[in-house]
Amino acid sequence: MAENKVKKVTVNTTINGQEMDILIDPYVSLLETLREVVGITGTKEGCNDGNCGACTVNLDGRIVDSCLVLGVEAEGKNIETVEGMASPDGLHPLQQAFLEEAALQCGICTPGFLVSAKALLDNEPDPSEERIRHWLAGNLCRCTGYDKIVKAVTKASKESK
Amino acid sequence: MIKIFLPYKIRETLDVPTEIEAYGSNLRNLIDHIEDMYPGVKDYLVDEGKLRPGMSAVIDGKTTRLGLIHKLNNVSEIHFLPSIAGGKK
Amino acid sequence: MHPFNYYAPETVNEAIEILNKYGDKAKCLAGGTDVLVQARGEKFELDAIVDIKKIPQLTKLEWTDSHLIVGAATPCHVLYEDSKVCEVFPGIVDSAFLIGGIQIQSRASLGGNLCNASPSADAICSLIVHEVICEIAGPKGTREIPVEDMCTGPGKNALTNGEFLVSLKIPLKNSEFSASYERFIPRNEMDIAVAAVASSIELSNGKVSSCRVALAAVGPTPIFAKEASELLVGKEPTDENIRKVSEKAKDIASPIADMRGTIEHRKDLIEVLTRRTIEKALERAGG
Amino acid sequence: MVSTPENKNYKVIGTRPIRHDGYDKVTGRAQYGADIKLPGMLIGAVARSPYAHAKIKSIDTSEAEKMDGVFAVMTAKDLPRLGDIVRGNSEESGSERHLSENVMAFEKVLYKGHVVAGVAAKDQNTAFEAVKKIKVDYEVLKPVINVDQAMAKDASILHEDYLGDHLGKKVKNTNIAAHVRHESGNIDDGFEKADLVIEKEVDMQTVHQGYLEPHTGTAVWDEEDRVKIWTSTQGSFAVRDSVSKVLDLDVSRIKVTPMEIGGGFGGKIPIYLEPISAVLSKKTRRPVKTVMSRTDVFDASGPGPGGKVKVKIGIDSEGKILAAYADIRLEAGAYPEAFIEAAAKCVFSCYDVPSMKIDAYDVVVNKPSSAPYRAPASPQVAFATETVVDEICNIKGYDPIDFRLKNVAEKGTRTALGPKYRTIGLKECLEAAKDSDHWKSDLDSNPKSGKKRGRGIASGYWFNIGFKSSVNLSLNPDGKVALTEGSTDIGGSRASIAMQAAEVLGIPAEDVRPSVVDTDSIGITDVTGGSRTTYATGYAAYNAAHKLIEQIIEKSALKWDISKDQIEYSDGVVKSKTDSELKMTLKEIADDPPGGPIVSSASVDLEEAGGGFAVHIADLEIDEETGKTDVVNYTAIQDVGKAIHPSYVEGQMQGGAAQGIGWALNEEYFMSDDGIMLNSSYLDYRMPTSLDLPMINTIMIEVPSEEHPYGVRGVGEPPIVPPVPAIGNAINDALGLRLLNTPMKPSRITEALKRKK
Repeated sequence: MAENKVKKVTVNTTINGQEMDILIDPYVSLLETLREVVGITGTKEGCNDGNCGACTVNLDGRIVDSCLVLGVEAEGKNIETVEGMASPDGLHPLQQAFLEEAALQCGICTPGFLVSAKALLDNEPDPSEERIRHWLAGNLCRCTGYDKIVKAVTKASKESK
Repeated sequence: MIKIFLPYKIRETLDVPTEIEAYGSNLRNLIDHIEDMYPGVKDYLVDEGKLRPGMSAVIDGKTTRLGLIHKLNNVSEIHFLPSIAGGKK
Repeated sequence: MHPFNYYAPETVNEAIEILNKYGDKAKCLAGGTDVLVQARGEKFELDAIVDIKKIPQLTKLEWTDSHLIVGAATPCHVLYEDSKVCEVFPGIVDSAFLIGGIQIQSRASLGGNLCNASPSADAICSLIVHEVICEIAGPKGTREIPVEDMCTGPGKNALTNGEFLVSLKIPLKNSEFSASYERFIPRNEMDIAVAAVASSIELSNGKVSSCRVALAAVGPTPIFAKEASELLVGKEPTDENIRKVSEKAKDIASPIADMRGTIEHRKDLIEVLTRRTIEKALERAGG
Repeated sequence: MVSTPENKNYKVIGTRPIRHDGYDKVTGRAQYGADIKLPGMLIGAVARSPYAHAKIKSIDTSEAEKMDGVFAVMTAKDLPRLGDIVRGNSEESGSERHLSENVMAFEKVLYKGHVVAGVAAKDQNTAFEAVKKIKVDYEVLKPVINVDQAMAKDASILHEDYLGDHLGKKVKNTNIAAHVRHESGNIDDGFEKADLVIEKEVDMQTVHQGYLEPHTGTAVWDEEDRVKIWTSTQGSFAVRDSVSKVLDLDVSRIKVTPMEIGGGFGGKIPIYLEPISAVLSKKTRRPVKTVMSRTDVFDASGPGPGGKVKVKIGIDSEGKILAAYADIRLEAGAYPEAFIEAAAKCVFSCYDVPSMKIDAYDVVVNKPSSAPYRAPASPQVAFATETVVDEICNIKGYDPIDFRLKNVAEKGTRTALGPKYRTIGLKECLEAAKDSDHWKSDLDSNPKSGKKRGRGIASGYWFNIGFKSSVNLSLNPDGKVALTEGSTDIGGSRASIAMQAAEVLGIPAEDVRPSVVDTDSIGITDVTGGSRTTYATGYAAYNAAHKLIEQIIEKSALKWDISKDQIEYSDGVVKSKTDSELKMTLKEIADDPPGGPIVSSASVDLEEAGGGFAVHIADLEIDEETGKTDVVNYTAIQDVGKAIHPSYVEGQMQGGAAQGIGWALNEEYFMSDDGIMLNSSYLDYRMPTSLDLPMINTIMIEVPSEEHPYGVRGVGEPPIVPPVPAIGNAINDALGLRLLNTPMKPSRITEALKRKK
């Protein structure tokens, strides 16, 4: 069989509210697309197989592990990353709560947790501790033992009411 | 006189008692004094004019960071111990 | 990773054409939660990946008089966020709610879980006990097979070149039918089943008119434990009768020892989980 | 310079300001190891051994070199061959040769994943494809993968040329790199007189630190033979030293810029990819970045040692410990140093033991070279000791806290290695445990769930190292202070260091802006590890702040033309003691001070902080049918010396407990007989998720260290020590089963239950 010719693909997508055309290899992940092509590195790689959640982004309203999405699948979609959370007026209540509650230590899992937690609070303004823990189970943190993360999400949910 | 405790392997190899007594105005002099009593000990403790890498001296419960120049005023006991990596490898 | 091209056909026929052209150098992309990991892990070399999510049938959820039809690429969350599916098929929802974390459930599908044919797959046992029919499209047309015939070995399925799974047809049952799926994992989330069981029960006048038990992670494929299931049919669902089913299920289980569990533990778990899932299914069926 | 901290009313210390680096970390702006992108940068990748033990017969890189997009290929032939030298100072051990071989194998591979070659290519995928084309011809050898195999008579030997040190004797052809002994008193007499003697042996599997960020290394080697390195590390100076050895370059030719670090727990002290990226850069004259995959991280970076520990304790009829013996055998991995001296120091650290003997063995095995893991070797030995103590309490019907209090180590108690403790706070921790809501609460031993419940308690110790740190301060014209330091910040140390400077200066924490800078921009600073950073670098900041005040007073004296001793400084204001008109804020004095800007710097080289102790209480609920264990209530009590930023101290306690719980219940290197880790992914390594843990209660006890002006002790490491035995003891309480192997996973519980029946 002849060598498989792989051509780059132009993808039209919206990232953090900004529509853009990007040129990517069809086999690269959305994670690699964001970090290497678009150049926003807030979304982190921890495992590249969907087991740590460090690369969590919001894809058309639902959280996904961006390492398990192809960049080409972003065509026509709306993607939100941690870089899109704060507004010019200031931090998102979750970001503020993470700071106030000391919900991060090394901070590498933090973007993933924030994007995940935001999707939860967007749909369920007052989740229980159990619900928060279940929702965040796809995001690993090795530093905090999750205690302060759960408290920060609870605090943000109370404050955004 | 200061009570001196040497590591097990030095005691075994050079037949030194568990506890000995020695004196010196600083660690260097003290080690010289020990060497006078138990020839061969110094080579285990000192290398190139410094405390040998991997060896530490605990002076009344505190591991010296000054090494051989550490002055010995009102000291009652010194333990020479293998140093501990302590978060290093 | 071996570089591959991306196709996103919008019709079943288009998809068949591409799959047929590339043969075993092509794979379907539904949620990607298995296929992309395997491609990266060099389990296989692909020249093409065929994203089937743009084919309308593949992501639908449709109720007919006789079936609930779930598109093969319909993501798990669509199932558990649908109140009617939760009410009618709680056993299916058990599985959909357990596959991966929330991120995975945004993408992963029952169809993908089935085609991936992992012995420990969370969806397959549930599909088996619901007597699900697979609708398969291919170069020679469409065919239907019972879901228990789909997995042929670890990571192997009954699809031939150019074929792909279009939808899963879940037959509707009477109100005294229900099912349950439970897996054992050492953690509380994000694990692969050490052992898992799905059970379905249909009651009629206080007796079990139908029972199906299926086992995962205790054989090269998920197993329909037919001989165990039959032990309860026509009987009252007493503790003693359920115990006999559980013991039989344990006999049928033929696990291997690996990093996820020992043979003995897996067999013991099958017994416990069979009992628990039957009890849960009975409770749900109102028995 | 030691004060009496408890009597002070602090303004900054003990408060909970938002950490200075927090904004960057919640917005995605913070740059970690993999986030760097330099102009013209190439991507590196490495070829790794598929075998755990093999001789390299030949390496053929020609196919890889020919590939489009490949710029350079390297093997160990491109590295200098180093001699067997013990590294420079007493904080570091291991030989240079081993350091270099662990970066890239020369003649032999000693673990699966051992690097044999490197490639630089235009992008990641090309680099990976090129690696696949490197052909290595191996002669496969039998691996040894645990201490029993490695210590067996006919064991396959890892280092034929290495001399083991067995109680001072040099021994050839051994996998026991070292056997050390510590002895005090006469244990034979002690055991002879004992009313009860209990002995247990625990067997622990290798575990991993599990930090979320994989290792990285980015380098530029320029035409002047200067090497710039960007990496995620616990110690930029340690990287500089190690890279200088491996590349045989003077340290001044190397500049290490630390990136933000995504977790370390000890595992980000060794170097892995930095010299490889550097050599590839030398060959291409372009920046090269190399990043590990998660599997690489498990296969080839720092696990915490597994091994076997046997402990025997004898008590008299009054419940006083008479004698204790320990036999400690820990896996160093491929190269020596399994922290056996630390193990010896920690094994009986919580008790006053009149006679003891400790034998410890540093054993090389065909696994990745072990790295420090949070209180290295202390959890391993605590599991054995605390299990024996629990068994003694069970048999004699002693309250486990009362027994510990009766035998408690306190100031003046002789430690296992001989020296006496200075002020420590174990007794206070035990008393606080006894008084805690958790300990006083009823354990619902027959919960509705039908599962069994049990409660366990255990104590633990880490000694907190001191060593070198440097801090610079600069008073800015707006009256705020810039602080530069060399301690890379894993979990909020910028804040805790800045807060100590702010306390001295009497200004808000936010007015001190800390930066972690490169190795050319600050004095030598030892690693962020050993629980030393807030203690030692904080001490340097304290000293630097006092020096800054001296400068402020000196410059004010010049400005006002009065003598220095007429001037006093407090809370950001400098004023004359006699003339109330003469008064300046920091902003005023900082505006064009006579004789140049106001700056200061300080460095320290400290002794240990005096040791930190932790006591943990765990309540478990266990499903007897499946062996599933859930932690339902957990309390961590710890002597923290002085909590500078209490939130981050609590965070250390909770995080350590969480890692320990994972270690106890599920985490392990599951190895095949031929030495391959079969579960080298997060999926199967099974670290705790948010759904696996309860809230972790914390009780901070403050018994100030004698060695620090604010009484700071290290807090990061003690909390990982008690969880494993606390959970083992709780399982025993629930089921009457003494599990002696980690992980205490479900199958072990059900098997033990069956054996019991």
